[in-house]
Amino acid sequence: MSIQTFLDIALALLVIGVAVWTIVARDLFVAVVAYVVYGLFLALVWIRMYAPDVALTEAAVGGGVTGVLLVAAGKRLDISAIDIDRQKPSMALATLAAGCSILLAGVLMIVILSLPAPAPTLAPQAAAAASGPGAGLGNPITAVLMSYRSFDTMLEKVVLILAVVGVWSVGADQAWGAAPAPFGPDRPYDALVFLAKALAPVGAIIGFHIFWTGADAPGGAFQGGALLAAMWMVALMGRLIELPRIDARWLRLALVAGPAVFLAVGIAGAMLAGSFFAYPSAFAKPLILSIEAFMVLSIAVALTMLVAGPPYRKGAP
Amino acid sequence: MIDGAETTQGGDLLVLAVLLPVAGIIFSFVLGGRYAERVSICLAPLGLVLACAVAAAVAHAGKPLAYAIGGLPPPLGIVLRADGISATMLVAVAIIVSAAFLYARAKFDTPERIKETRSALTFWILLQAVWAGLTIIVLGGDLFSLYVALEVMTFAAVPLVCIDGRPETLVAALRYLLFALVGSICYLLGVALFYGSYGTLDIALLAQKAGPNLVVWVAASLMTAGLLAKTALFPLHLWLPPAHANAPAAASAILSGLVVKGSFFLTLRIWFFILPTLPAVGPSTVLGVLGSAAILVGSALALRQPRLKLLIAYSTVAQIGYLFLVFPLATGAHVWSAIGWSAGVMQVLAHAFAKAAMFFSAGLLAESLGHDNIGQLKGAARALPLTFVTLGLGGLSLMGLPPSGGFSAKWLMLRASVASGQWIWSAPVLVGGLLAAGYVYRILTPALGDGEITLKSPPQRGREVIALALVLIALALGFMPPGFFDFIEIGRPLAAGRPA
Amino acid sequence: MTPAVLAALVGAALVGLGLYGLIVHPHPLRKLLAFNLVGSGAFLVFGMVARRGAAAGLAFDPVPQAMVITGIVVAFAASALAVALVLRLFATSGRVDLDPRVWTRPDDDSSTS
Amino acid sequence: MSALSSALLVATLAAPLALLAACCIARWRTSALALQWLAPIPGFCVGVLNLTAAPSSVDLPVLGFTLRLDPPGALLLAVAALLWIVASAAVWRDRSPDARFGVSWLLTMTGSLGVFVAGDLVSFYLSYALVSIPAYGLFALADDAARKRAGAIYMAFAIFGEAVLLLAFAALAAGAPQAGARIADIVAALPDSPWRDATLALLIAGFGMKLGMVPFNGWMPLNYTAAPIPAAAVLSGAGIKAGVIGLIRFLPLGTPIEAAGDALAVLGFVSAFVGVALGLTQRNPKSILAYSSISQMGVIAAAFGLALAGGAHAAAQDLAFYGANHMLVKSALFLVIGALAAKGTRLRGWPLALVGALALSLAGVPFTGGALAKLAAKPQFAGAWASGLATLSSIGSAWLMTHFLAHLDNSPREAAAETPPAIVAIWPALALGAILLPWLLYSAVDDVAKALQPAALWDGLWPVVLGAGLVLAQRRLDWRLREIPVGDGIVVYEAAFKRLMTLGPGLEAADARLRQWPTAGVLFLLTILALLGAGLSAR
Repeated sequence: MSIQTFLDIALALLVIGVAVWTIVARDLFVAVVAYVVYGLFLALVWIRMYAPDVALTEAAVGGGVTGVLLVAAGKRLDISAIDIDRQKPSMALATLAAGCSILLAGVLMIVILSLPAPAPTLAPQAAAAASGPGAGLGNPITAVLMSYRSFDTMLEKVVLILAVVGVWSVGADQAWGAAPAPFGPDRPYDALVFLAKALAPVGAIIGFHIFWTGADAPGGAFQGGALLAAMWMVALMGRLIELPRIDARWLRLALVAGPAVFLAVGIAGAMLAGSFFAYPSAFAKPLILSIEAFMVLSIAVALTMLVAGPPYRKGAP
Repeated sequence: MIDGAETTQGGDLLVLAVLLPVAGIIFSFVLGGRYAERVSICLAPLGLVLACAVAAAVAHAGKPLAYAIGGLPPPLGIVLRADGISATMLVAVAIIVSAAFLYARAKFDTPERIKETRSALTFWILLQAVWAGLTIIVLGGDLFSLYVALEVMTFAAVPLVCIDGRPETLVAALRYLLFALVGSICYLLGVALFYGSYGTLDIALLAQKAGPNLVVWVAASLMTAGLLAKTALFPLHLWLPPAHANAPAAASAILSGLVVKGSFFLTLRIWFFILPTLPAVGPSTVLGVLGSAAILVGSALALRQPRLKLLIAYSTVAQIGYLFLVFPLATGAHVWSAIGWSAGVMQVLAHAFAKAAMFFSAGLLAESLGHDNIGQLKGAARALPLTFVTLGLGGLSLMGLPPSGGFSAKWLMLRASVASGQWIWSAPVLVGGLLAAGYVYRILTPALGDGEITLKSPPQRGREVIALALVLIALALGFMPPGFFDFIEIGRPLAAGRPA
Repeated sequence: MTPAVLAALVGAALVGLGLYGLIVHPHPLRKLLAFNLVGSGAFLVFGMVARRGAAAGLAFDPVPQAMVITGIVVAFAASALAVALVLRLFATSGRVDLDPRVWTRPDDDSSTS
Repeated sequence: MSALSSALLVATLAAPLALLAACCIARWRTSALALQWLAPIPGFCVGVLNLTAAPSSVDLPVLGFTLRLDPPGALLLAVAALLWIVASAAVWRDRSPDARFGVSWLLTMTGSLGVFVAGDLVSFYLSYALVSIPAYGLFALADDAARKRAGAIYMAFAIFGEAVLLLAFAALAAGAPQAGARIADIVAALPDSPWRDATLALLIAGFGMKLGMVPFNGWMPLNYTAAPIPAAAVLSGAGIKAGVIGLIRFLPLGTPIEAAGDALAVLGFVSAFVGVALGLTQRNPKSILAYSSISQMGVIAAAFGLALAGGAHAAAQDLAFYGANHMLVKSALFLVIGALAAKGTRLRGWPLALVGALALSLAGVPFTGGALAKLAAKPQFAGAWASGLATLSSIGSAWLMTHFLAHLDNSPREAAAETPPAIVAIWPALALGAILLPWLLYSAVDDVAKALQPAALWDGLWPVVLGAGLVLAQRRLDWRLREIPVGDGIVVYEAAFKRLMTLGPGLEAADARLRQWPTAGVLFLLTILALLGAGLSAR
């Protein structure tokens, strides 16, 4: 057994171990912490799968931002808010659930091992397409996301807007229009303020870099946006800046900028390039980069607003 | 090059049909306030025209329309396709969504002096999002796009359930969301397995490649079960009754009439369009059994509900069951499977229109009476005649009495079950009809009987007429000409010749 | 066994583990955690599919990887929506139980339109 | 068919539908309902014009309906239309019942006329549903426990019958995949259908419910006692003939099918005798008439059964006449009950003779329409057993109708108020018309002279004398039968239904359990595994 294999197996066991911990932990908060740890290990797994883009996304979103979201939520919930005992499944039912889950996982494993070889792939076409005259992008994932599956990518941004609308919709009527509740305490710790002051600008620059290089190297709009969002959140925690009101026009514009520009370019494609969501070959790369720029903005704002929650006004029910 | 991968004439219509509501969401969100309502109201007729244009183009071409987005054909690109059934659904969705827009204006308008209210803005955006999601679901030709579309629909439907913010609606929405998410993720696992096996997610390409092997069975089972959870087929209906019964009437109508049909539509796509040649008698039977159980249990429970909206919600549980009888009755390439297919499509349409109309009416009734307790409806028909005409005619379709789309659906189902020698499926169809008669009777007899009732507010004629219009469409479905049944076969693999 | 297949097997185990947690944990946030486990399990399966598809000088098939990125975004959005619902439920009622039995309704006169 | 007839045939349905449409507008509603006696006129005309014309049909575009008229249909249509004209005119002449009643009446009328002219499965089913279901509104909407119960039971049977028929029709259509939707073509293919016996069983069960055949009889007496006099008249007269035309249309009488025919005959005779036996225990004249209907419809069903077993194609026309006569007599009898109750005087002299003749017409007393009806049905009862049973049923009818005459003054209190004044004024004319009109119509079936031959007269007379004598003997012996609750066996169904309803709470509890998250979650996993298992096992 090579050291590589050994490390792989160790990592696999570690991931499963932490996952089990999130499930079996007695305390909600412990489970949330376990989940954040899990997200970090998972990013390592993705790196081992030669998927740096996914690893970046997983670390930023799957672990990072989701972690912030859950930690904040877990802190605000009272343990007495739920009557666990009355809702715990009976022993028999739990056993049955465990049995079915194991069976299903087993079936999945068998299927995974019986996938056809050689594996079908679109890699050659994607590689050709990414470097072809139409796009000229070094990162084939960006090519797929922004060109071949641009439709999905645009829809995914619509999902983000909808999620924001959904989150806002559960606010109180009287609070509508106000800003979400602040992230940190009114008087943040000095350490936090320092961290925010130091980290936020650096992180923001890295975020821009990730987005900018994403056209040719690992990274892209989503990863860049996620990092920017994280930095914004750090700044918010340090109370360096405050959350905007949700009825601020600029906020709304920022949230829809990505999909709106995407949509506009897509429609323009019908006139200029002969097909909806086609890019005129001469401008493909600059067009894609400019769409991505707006998407970075939208993603960063959307992620932050999703974590921030619904509008909040003191005293509103 | 395979059939349906290249852009056909009229294919642009499909993109426009999708982009219209998406643009609506964006504009509504940015403009905010009462513009959300205006945008919705303006786009609805455009959407209807587009849907009709798509249907006309499909009928004219006699074969599916397709549009390769970005001019990039599958497997790498994404194709939108409109065949007979998707064009039909597109029109139905456009009509019902437009009706819901008009109906909702009275409740979700933005008052003069206020810039923007929570419920109004979110309601209009979310309703357009449901529209967008459904449009992509019926037109999407790629399994992953369809996943995103499913999520668009879920993300729109869940907040609609709890738009009034009461704790019980929040619980209903949360249960709905969590269960739907489990369903989505199972669907996604199936997508991964399909890609792993065949290197494409395009429906037409997969249909050529997929064969009966372990991976396909597992993928199909996972995806189907996930979609069943979103469709709330018994016994996975835990979330439906509270969610549909507690949402505002306009939303309930869309949720019951259309949203559950979206995920059902994808089960049709999987079994009849991707895997039509699979020896699927076993899974079809499982789905038929679950459907039958849904019919019996849902109808029987509808008989016992104290509130009108809960009754209608349980009736939806039952009517969803009918949809799944299409699997045993239309699987394969028999002469009778065309009858079964027609029955399934007819049931989708008839229930969509009748149920939307009934939820509209239930909403009006609750607003006029201040409650919707069935025990206190004595003599209500005299006070709200038009509302009860709508409820009664909707009930007619649910019971499967002529003339109505519900009758056509049942009639075709019974014919298919006899012709295929599967008499057993006629039992749930008939017993379900009897039970439906029972719950319709429960609503109508006290209302038609003697009794004085005081209205909190007078009936709203305009909104009553919207509900009536929908129910009249449900009745008109009973008179569909044979050409319609040929139309819904367009593009269906294995569509055997329809008998006269 | 390649690292990718190993990861996919881990993914399958995560799916099973997550589904179990989703079923047995009454707390909505615990359910949400479990859902995220199932989700990441499914993404790992996608990841293996991508890695197996390495060809033409690429270390992976970019199409499934692109899908995973989209999937992660959607899963996060779902989590955010669920958290918002849970917190709102807690704010309005002081409880977060999902089981209807716990919500004993006072009577049936509460009706909506 | 002449252009005039075609137009009238379309107008048969169009006229009541037009009035129905007018009812949608509140301002026109009252007048539309008051004028609904005009609606059956086209039907009456086309029926009379085509009593002996060759069968012919009209296709309606768009709706895809086919209207078809043949001599049996024309005969029943003409008589039913006449009945609806008279009844509607009388009801709306002096009063204006509320809109619920009026619309129910109009709907029932539409269906009642429609079943006789419907030529395809769907329009027949639609008409059949119309004649069955809206009738609920004619008697059951009032805030009255007995009427509500009668209404609920009526509705249950009506809907159940509809369901059985729907399955029967589906089986018919599936058995004749090439035949289109026309009833005549589909039924022609029935003898060769792979599902012939099942289809026939379903058809017999479905129409048997409408005809009140044992064991589906209980709803009928409940319905007729609960219904106001005019409603009872049209329902007992025109309403249940939907079952008769159903048997005419859907039994393949040209091809002998013994098993099904014999079964129907046995059921019919059982109903014929059970109807008499139960009717004799009744005191309320409305209820006695209802049981008489059960008995009469039993006779007609038995005749259909024998015709089916023997392959007697001509029976359709004969039995249509039998049905038409029953329609006239039974509705007239109901109206007479009301008229006499309204007058309040004891019956003596010529009125008594008139009512007696009318009542005993059902037993086939000479010179009444009943004698002709008996003659018309006679060819079917040619066999030794059959003729004996038929005679026995005549005796029974005579017994029952004499029993009815003896209880005429026992009608319920509200009967007087329910009867329109016009009916009270002209009841002798109605009775006379019901006795004599069949003589005009009989030419469509056979030669009237046959009914006047001495043998026929004697055949008609002695069972009636015997039956009437039985009542006298019963009186002399003071042998009073214990009164059986109206609806007899219905209590069994009600008990079973109540038992079924007790499952409700259990079902609710089970649903609540299924809808708990852990259960539903496990069921979700099981669903995946079940789908997978079912798929893999098929390989």
